[in-house]
Amino acid sequence: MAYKYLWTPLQLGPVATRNRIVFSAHLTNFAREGLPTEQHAAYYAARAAGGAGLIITEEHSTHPTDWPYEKLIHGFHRDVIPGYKRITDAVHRHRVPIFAQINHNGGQASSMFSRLPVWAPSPVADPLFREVPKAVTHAEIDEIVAGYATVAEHCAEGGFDGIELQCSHSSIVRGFLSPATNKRTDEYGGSLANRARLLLEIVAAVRGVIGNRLALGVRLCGDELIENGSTIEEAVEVSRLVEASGHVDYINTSIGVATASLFMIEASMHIPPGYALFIPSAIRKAVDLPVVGVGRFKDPLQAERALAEGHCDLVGVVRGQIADPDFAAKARAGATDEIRLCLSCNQECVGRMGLNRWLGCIENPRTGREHEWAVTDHVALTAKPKDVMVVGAGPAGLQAAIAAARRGHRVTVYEKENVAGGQVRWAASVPNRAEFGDMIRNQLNECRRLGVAIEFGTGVWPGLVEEKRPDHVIVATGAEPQRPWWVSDPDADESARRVVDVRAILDGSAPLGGPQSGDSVVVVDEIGFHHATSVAELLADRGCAVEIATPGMVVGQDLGITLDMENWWIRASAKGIVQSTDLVPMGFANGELTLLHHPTGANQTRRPDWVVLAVPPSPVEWLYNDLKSLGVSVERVGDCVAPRRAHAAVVDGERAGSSI
Amino acid sequence: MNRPDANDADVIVVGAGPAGSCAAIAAARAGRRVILIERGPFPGSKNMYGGVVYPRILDELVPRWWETAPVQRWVVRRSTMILSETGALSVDYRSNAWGQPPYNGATAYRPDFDEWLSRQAVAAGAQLVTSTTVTGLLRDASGRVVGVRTDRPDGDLTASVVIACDGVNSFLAKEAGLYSATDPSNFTLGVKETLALPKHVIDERFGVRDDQGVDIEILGGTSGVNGGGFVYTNLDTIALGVVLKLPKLAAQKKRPEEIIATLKAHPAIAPLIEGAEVKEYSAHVIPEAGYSMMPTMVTDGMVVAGDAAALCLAAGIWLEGVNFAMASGMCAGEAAAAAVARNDVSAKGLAPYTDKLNATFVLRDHKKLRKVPGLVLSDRVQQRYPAFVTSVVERVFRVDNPQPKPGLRRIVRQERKRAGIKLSELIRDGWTGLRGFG
Amino acid sequence: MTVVACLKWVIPRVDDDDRFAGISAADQSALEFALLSARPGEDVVAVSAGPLGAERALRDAVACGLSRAIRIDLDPRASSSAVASSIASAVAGARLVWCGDYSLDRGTGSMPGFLAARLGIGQALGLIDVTIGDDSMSVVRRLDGARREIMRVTGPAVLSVEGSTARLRRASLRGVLAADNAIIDVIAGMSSPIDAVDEKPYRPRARALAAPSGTSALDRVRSLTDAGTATQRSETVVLDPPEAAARIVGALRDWGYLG
Amino acid sequence: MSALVAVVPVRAGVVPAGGLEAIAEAGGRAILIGSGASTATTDLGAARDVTVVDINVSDPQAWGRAAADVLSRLGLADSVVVPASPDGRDLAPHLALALGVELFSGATEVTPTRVRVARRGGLAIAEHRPAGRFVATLQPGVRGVDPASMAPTVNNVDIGAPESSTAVMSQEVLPPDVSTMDLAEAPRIVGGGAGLTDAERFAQLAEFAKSIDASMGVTRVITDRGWAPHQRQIGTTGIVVDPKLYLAFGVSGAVQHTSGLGQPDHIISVNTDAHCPMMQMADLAIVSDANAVLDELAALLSKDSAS
Ligand SMILES: Cc1cc2nc3c(=O)[nH]c(=O)nc-3n(C[C@H](O)[C@H](O)[C@H](O)COP(=O)(O)OP(=O)(O)OC[C@H]3O[C@@H](n4cnc5c(N)ncnc54)[C@H](O)[C@@H]3O)c2cc1C
Ligand SMILES: Cc1cc2nc3c(=O)[nH]c(=O)nc-3n(C[C@H](O)[C@H](O)[C@H](O)COP(=O)(O)OP(=O)(O)OC[C@H]3O[C@@H](n4cnc5c(N)ncnc54)[C@H](O)[C@@H]3O)c2cc1C
Ligand SMILES: Cc1cc2nc3c(=O)[nH]c(=O)nc-3n(C[C@H](O)[C@H](O)[C@H](O)COP(=O)(O)OP(=O)(O)OC[C@H]3O[C@@H](n4cnc5c(N)ncnc54)[C@H](O)[C@@H]3O)c2cc1C
Ligand SMILES: Cc1cc2nc3c(=O)[nH]c(=O)nc-3n(C[C@H](O)[C@H](O)[C@H](O)COP(=O)(O)O)c2cc1C
Ligand code: SF4
Ligand code: SF4
Repeated sequence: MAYKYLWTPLQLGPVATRNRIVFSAHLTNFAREGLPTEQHAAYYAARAAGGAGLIITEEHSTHPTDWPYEKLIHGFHRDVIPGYKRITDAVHRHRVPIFAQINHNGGQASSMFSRLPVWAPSPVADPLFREVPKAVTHAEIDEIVAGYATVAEHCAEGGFDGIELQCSHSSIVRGFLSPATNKRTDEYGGSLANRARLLLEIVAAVRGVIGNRLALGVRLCGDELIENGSTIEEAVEVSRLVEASGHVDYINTSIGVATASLFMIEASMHIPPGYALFIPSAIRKAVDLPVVGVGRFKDPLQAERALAEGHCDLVGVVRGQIADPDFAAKARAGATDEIRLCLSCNQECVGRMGLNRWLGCIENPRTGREHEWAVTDHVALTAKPKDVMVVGAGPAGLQAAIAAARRGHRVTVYEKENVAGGQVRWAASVPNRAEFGDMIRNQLNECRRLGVAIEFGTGVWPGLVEEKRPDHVIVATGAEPQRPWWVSDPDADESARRVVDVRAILDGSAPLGGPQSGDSVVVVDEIGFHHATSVAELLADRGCAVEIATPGMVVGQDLGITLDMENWWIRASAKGIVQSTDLVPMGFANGELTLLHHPTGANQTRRPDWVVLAVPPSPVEWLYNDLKSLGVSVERVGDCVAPRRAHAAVVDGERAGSSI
Repeated sequence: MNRPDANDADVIVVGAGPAGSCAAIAAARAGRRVILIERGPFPGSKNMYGGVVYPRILDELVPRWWETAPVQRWVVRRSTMILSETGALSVDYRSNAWGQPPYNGATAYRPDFDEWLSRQAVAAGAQLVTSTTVTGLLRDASGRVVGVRTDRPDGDLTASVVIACDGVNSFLAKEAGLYSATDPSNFTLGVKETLALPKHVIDERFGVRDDQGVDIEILGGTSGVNGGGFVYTNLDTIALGVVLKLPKLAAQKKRPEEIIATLKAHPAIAPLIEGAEVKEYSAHVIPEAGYSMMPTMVTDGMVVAGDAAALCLAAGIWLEGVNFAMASGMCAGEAAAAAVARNDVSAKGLAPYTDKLNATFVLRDHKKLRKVPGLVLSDRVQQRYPAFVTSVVERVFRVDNPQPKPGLRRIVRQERKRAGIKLSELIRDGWTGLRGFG
Repeated sequence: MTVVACLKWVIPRVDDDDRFAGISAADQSALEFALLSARPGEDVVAVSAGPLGAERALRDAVACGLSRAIRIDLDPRASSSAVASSIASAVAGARLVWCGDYSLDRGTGSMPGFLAARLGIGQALGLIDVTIGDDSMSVVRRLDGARREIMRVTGPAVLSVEGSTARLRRASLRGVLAADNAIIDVIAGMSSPIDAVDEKPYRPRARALAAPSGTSALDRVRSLTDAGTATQRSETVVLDPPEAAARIVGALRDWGYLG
Repeated sequence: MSALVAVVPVRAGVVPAGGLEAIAEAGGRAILIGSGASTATTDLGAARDVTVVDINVSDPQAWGRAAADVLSRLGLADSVVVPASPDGRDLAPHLALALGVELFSGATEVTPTRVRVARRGGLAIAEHRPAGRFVATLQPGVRGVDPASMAPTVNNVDIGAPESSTAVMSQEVLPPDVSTMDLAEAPRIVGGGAGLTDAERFAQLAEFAKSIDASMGVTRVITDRGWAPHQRQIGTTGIVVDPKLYLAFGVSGAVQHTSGLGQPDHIISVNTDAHCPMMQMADLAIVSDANAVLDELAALLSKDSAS
């Protein structure tokens, strides 16, 4: 299909974008001491070089009372300007416009970092921060407005082409707009016109300082997805007011609020693509301003369709460009197949934000590290190409192969199965997680491009290494399920044969075909990630009665980090999955599972038809040990070093491959 | 002998490229009935090249041509760049005099330039037929060429002389038996990208203004495939391309797109094109081996000109063909017209064409540079010299006090060893190069 | 009697570079049918309403064997009803008027209908197949929903054809050489007030898209995510081929696709 | 102030493509005119106020004149929206001529005072502000329709049999032919991918598709092999389709393929790999050899039709 709209230019006030792809605002945690860094500059520049039409930076705080997380850029200090210049210069070199998002988080914050009371329209505590904010006085409102103006001035001085006001998911402006958080009775509360007063005051003040040289945009939330929050009808009304102000050049959109319904803003793969498109579509019907649609756009054709069907004028592709900075350029060149498709896994981008770490990507080791790569990129080719053998075509092995081949080595991957992917294949084989498997497709594409040979159906043993005589071996043999100590010996206790690992369910190797409709199943979750929950869903779909027991405080603890928890709860309750916590498995014998409730010390028992184990696996390390003792030049990566997750596998592989 | 006035035309010119249009102008000016046949919907529609023409030859055919020719920029800087993996050495010459009439070289788009040139032919009285492909030669019993066959119904046309200007790999010259067997190593593949940037950005980056332009030829930087590259400035686009030796390209299993991408990422090139948008990508075969592969130029009733006669010089440091095409076309047109007038269109009667070529720069340049293509495209020059030359220069220029600098000669010796170049080869190549370029 | 082909010459580029101008494949088909459907002794006339450049297209048409070519000198921005009126007066009395279904700029396709209305003769538009008989033609017209209508044309009519219906014959070389000097009749078009319009870049209109339903936030989340509310999607079964086939047919029945 | 009214040509009780959109655009006021118009009044989307004129006509001239006649009988002086379906496109000029008003063809948006028309092959929009009454045809697909809220009021008008031209006469209307219809229009598609082992399989697949009134689509791998023409390829570089039912045989479901797949209500996938994306997308994912399943289906359905 030919693209008709995606590559056409668009005018946003004084600024022209060369295409319709926007790298919309997102936190990066790259800031240090409240200042932008070289890491920011290189990160944004990479997306500019990769063909993005417009870049919008992460938020800059407009006032000292706003400091909800450590690594926030304090836009209200003049010290930020040199850092701004560094960013804008780097991006402008690629002739891409860049806007700054400015914001005050309002009551969606805590005093932890600032040690100042947080400000909000009314003293309504945010459900996540659980801190009662101070209702702002009129003088303080004026101070807020002035803060926006000051920061806008800094941005203009720092070379930005435009300003975006984040009034959408975590903002004092949203706080005023939303009936859920605005309980005021003065002229800033009550009717929508009153609730929107602050927004319009800020718009006017910012336009006042930036004049007509810079573009001004407003990002609005189309449905807060909280009780009594604002919904699409109000968002449409607000857009009309915004347009009528005559000061605004475009409207960006978003869904959910950052503290209560964050999982809908940065939707994981469980939420269908295009889920938030109804918002720009409704707004666009009401206003003539260009509107940005955002939310799980990962394919250029999908973006083109949204434009062609008139739902938006620009498309925000955030994680799509976190995963592949060249998203736009590759699509434009017709090389759609070469795009490193984002998995919507949230593991290393969104996931790291909550952990106060800099932003990365599970499948792109360079993300967030652009400032280090920029220097060494072109000189990457090796002077002495070596023959490299990689054992295992899981994520670790494939990444090692890619990195080595990129350096100019001759690489062959040996995989004992007939397909690539290792555990990722199983991880992606459960309901709604197929996109996780794109990781392997992406890696295989890159291997093909770099000329990596892959020998399937070839298990490696020391003899093969002696025969092939590679210069270097990278072992990436992964991890295998292990039986925990508390399960009786199946040779002695026949009932123990009905205790199986999740992988046996997924690969169909469980005895008797595994749990069938009507069977009762206890899934033991000691890993705290998708392993237990997704298999539980699979079995519930199959008609089993499923309970998950975990020693943790919640089932699938780390789902919180990837924003999968809320959805999991909704689905689990719909599928009748029982979640039992604080239970440590103590034994399984004669069909009986004993669980210790550790806060009370009381034992509980279950007699399920099946026990399914999501428990720590053990590394497959024999090959590495054998080769090492034979004196072969060998290294190991991924789960066979210590079983972790896919990102660790990729990072290991990249490091090993690029250092040959 | 056929009667000339019974023919459809005196002269048929096949191909309205630079060679064909000039041939048509020359023959029509001499009063002959000329039909110019072109397969594209308009002349130049499908023709590609790097982007620089040296049209001074037009002084004779189209006086004050610079006033009407569709030119992008006038070349005032020519430079040759030698690239290693990370380094670059440039020899740069600039003359603002080239930016004034009568001018020297210019950048131009072929669809514009070729179409303009064909209009000069029509103005001179030639009849232009487009969307028509010549599919064969008509010959009389003696084997003499007496016309052409086209892909149109009722499509045979007769003429006293056929001038084949059908470009590289000329199928007419082959059909007439003028080529010996072709060897793929005599051809290179040209790949080019047109990159868009605003005019003022180009002006700044290349240090030019108004309608001034730059012509950069590149040696090295082609990912180990033998060949060269070029960068030319148009008004608001940059033409960047590589010229790759066909057998090497095949042997190394590299895709031309990748090679051009690597060249674009080279530290010496990347800043020139940063932020540019790719507007066009095209590829075309070029005859490369120069004088040593030229066909016989003349046979009974037919002459060959331009690329069809392999009159193209594309050896990394030069990429010229249009000027040779125009000059040879002009000579062919004049010779054909004269032969028709004398009523002797046999090979002998057309022989003055070759004499003319010999008397002009066309064949002189080609003879002088006879061995240059071989040299420039040799593995030695391609794969070892760039690294060698740039590291010598790098070490001479490097300021790493307080150590005393080794003398230039020692540096050269050390670097030569490192690059694995034998002294005898260096001397021999130096000599060939001097003879060619000097 | 005459048979007419109407050709619209279009520059399909924003920069108005007329080297890339021409007529659409549909217009080429129309020209071919005009040549094919003319009876012995009938004139075949090509008409193009447009600027001087349109004569190039007319010359190409002449080269294919026309009797006459007419250019109606008309501003290219004239409304289609003005174009139709001008053409109607130029071709009045024609037995058949062939048009392309769409011009190169994909126009609006309304000209043929107008022409028929103005001329007061029959019409058969959007044809995908034409069979020319001795005293009538059988034509197939595209309807929506992939239906087709078969029609018989006996009297004077305007016909419009799609681009794939015929391939324009290749003009002979002699024809091409002669057409260079052919005379094109130029007549003045009806002056029509050129209707003042704003032209803006195309901005597709938003199609209807339902907002999430439900008054509680949880209901709206559910309706946006399908979480837990969807019918069981994704049932995976391992079956041998006969079972698989039976299962497929069964599912198609359950879902109402098979009777 | 004048408003808009939709004139929707109906054939054999079928509302044409874009008919519902035209009604919605006219704010729910519509005249359904044509054969079987009186049977076409259910599921009219946004319709509020519908006039039905059941006449047997397929000659656009007569059809257009009849519509003008109805408008004047009803005393309506509104501007008219007609769907730009084949019939709508045909009758609109006649209607405009009969009413003596301007026609705007292929509009993307119509209001009583403003008409937006696509120009330059869809690169530009021309905005007209007609002073008086006009007829406009609305491009199908430009606006979509919201689901029906309530049943419209319907009244019938009888205008007798119109006089048709004899120069062009309708002979027959053929039902859709699934094997030749545009894939983009097809409501049911059977797709084949690299899991089907040779060219003959695609003849077999087309045969099976036909037996369930579906059209055949393929992946790029298949068009690259030359086993099916390009207009059968679904996806990023092929056709964008939007069927209700999709059956995939040996298709892995690469994103370039599925991006063009629209949002089918039902998907069945037959594949030997249970984990590929196509299987994940399917309502019914069958792990089996697609080639053999196809043989079985052929046998099963021929038995079916025999019985
Ligand atoms: C059900 C499940 C769900 C998961 N979900 C997630 C998730 O959501 N997110 C996440 O980040 N991680 C998840 N993981 C973990 C993740 O898949 C692993 O951490 C990751 O795959 C490890 O990569 P690897 O390359 O080191 O090893 P593996 O993926 O195990 O690959 C090792 C490969 O080596 C091959 N091999 C072994 N021995 C030999 C030999 N001698 N010769 C040749 N080949 C050999 C194997 O066949 C295999 O293909 C999940 C794991 C499972 C089982
Ligand atoms: C990548 C590349 C870069 C180059 N860069 C430069 C440069 O910067 N400067 C420079 O001076 N030269 C350059 N050249 C060389 C230059 O393009 C050629 O030497 C020149 O175009 C030759 O002109 P010509 O008229 O002989 O042939 P062409 O330009 O090839 O013209 C042949 C014409 O004949 C027509 N034709 C062919 N066969 C038939 C047929 N059977 N019937 C009818 N018509 C037919 C073709 O359509 C075409 O119009 C470059 C070449 C390439 C490939
Ligand atoms: C720029 C670009 C554009 C592209 N555009 C398109 C496009 O428009 N449309 C498109 O379709 N593709 C497109 N592609 C190609 C796309 O990326 C995929 O390669 C293609 O869709 C895969 O087709 P496939 O599913 O038939 O083949 P494969 O991916 O090879 O899948 C074959 C499937 O058959 C299964 N299988 C094998 N044997 C059997 C058996 N006996 N029984 C059952 N199942 C079996 C396998 O398990 C596998 O799932 C494009 C690619 C590029 C680079
Ligand atoms: C790590 C991360 C942080 C984000 N932070 C912000 C933010 O500070 N301001 C904002 O307006 N949106 C923020 N967003 C939301 C994005 O702008 C965007 O709406 C969201 O990622 C959905 O787009 P995608 O599916 O293309 O990733 C963030 C998104 C991510 C992934
Ligand atoms: S970590 Fe996952 S969700 Fe985030 S950008 Fe990378 S692939 Fe996408
Ligand atoms: S488990 Fe909860 S409290 Fe502990 S670090 Fe994670 S998010 Fe914070």
